[in-house]
Amino acid sequence: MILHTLNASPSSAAFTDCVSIMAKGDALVLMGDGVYAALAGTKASKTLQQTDASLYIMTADALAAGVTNLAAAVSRIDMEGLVTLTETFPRQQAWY
Amino acid sequence: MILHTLNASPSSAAFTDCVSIMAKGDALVLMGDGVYAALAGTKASKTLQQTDASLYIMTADALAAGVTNLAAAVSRIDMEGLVTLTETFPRQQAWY
Amino acid sequence: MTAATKKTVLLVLRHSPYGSGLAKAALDAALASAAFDQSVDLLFMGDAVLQLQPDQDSHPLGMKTIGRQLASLPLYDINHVYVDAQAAARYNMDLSKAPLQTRPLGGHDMHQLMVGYDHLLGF
Amino acid sequence: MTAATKKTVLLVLRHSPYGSGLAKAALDAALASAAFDQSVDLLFMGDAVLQLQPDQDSHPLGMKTIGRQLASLPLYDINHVYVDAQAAARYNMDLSKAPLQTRPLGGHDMHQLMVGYDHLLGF
Amino acid sequence: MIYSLLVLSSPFSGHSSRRAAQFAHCVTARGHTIHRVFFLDAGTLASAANSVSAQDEESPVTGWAELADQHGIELAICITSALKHGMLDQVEADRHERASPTIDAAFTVSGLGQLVDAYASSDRLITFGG
Amino acid sequence: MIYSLLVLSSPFSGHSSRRAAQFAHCVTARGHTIHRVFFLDAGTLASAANSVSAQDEESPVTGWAELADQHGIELAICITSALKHGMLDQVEADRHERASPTIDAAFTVSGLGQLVDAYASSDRLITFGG
Repeated sequence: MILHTLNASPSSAAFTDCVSIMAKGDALVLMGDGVYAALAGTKASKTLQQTDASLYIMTADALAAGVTNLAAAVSRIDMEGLVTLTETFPRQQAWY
Repeated sequence: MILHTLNASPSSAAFTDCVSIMAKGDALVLMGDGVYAALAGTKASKTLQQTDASLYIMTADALAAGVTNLAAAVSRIDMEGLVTLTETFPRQQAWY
Repeated sequence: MTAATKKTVLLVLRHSPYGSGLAKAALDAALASAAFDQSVDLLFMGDAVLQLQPDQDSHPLGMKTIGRQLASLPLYDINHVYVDAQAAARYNMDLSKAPLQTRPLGGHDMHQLMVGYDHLLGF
Repeated sequence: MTAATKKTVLLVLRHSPYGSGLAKAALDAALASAAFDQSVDLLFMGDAVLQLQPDQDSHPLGMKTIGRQLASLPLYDINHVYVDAQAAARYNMDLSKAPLQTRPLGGHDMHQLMVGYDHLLGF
Repeated sequence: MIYSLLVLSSPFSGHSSRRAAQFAHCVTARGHTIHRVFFLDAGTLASAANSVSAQDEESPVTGWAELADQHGIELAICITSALKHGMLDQVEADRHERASPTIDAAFTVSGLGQLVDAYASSDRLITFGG
Repeated sequence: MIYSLLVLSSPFSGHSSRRAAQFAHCVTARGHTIHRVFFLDAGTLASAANSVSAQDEESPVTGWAELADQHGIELAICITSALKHGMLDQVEADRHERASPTIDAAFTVSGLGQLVDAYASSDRLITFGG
């Protein structure tokens, strides 16, 4: 089980590489430019949902970017939520 | 007529954006990570050729990256060649 | 600033608002141009369309909000703002809610636009 | 260095050799791990496969050649090196000519590989 | 649990470095131990003592310095990356004959062995890049 | 022809900044005039006087300093970007009470008006980023 953190926009190679590795049982946290992948109705957010991984977004980063219209599968978390995920998942992979 | 300079790999949004703008009569100079777009037999080099723009690559940057097997449409230039192109083309667009 | 011939200039923005310092740098360059009586136009391409996302608020992250600053450009007589229509569609953006009034363009139109300027500054 | 439990570690490289400082940083981290008797494995993913391009020579640009430095890893007992097969194919690379002997993996296999380590360091 | 952090992002590009400092604060608030924060590549610029932020913007150093002050957490910057980026402590400034150190006092110049020790000693190694 | 250059790339990431300096040398060698080189955003790090390069690697400052010495070319760094990145001349070091300047003497701290003047005064404006 991998906790993925994505800090790059859906137009980046980081996004493509991250998605190619994500699997059921993994979790993904969108942060920084990664938050744009959560926008409802986009190809990026559909691609994320097809991975069957759990999807999270850092609330403050989403608000900064004006990303308010989230795809339904994406849950908002704060910094404590991120720490909690790192407690649960034994390893993290940073994509950027 | 635009002189495009591309300093980003074919997996970047810079490449995609650059290609979407390139047109016949333009020139493109590959430099830095842009040199990988010249690799023979890749989708990237085919995409570049379809734009009908003139294609150049900075020799020193290509050698640094080990990019020796160039697509036929790409011509090697040195720094003086780049300066010459900036003399000919009235404007440059940097993609990175 | 020394007296100089006026030049027509297009700032070509290509990067997201907070992922690098480039959006801020381009904004500062646009404002400086206006302050020194040199008019510039703007083209938001690729990920730079995300600078036009409505309701940005980056203060909680300790950074200035780009979208809010863009809204002030018309006050400086920067009125010709173009946007990459495909990129805006890719991010499912409603440009009518953007902080700036923009004109959407396709790839061919962007090329046509760019060849009309003396200088292109790529940010 | 304080005595500590050994951990299994995979360095996940994702960036091109000269476009940033990350390839060099990862290489230095791998060599330091070996020097401190902590074994690490390497996975070259996406644009990082370009670090394995044969015949690199970045000396004329005033930088050290990454490919040449990678060739020394087996001397430090770093022998488990994996590579993203799709990315290598995308760049039309002949991995038999790479400075390092590598094992090509598909997406699913890379996931399987990654879950076998205590720590993943993403460069 | 014991955590270590690896920070690769420049504090002057994006907010990843700032967010990493907030993450570290939160890790300690939840009762975990941070063994070390290791700064590598452009990450070492987080120690830049001479950075002057714009009004309304937070200095990138502040969040990290608070972490060291309040919780005694070790902030280790890789010496090779630090030198390259012009980040020198007193010893390095003297050695390379520069007028004065350029890093904030909360940071320590270290070798990469301290990164190895960090991941070997920690249950979690969290990387911040981009 | 009259050229100006806009340098946005960090000298510590990729070789774009170094190559820009070589381009500038070549422009003058072909008999053109360089009105100004303007450094903005991470580009301002090219002025970092305290950077210590690894053996076998060239200092990013060298190529630019030679350009200023040999051809008297103006190297202008944007003040806002410079302050953010900790690049201070003597005046700014005094104003912000830092121990000593951190930029190489070949560079001048300027406002963005000098970028505007650069493109308004030049036949060619060549941008280096990435």
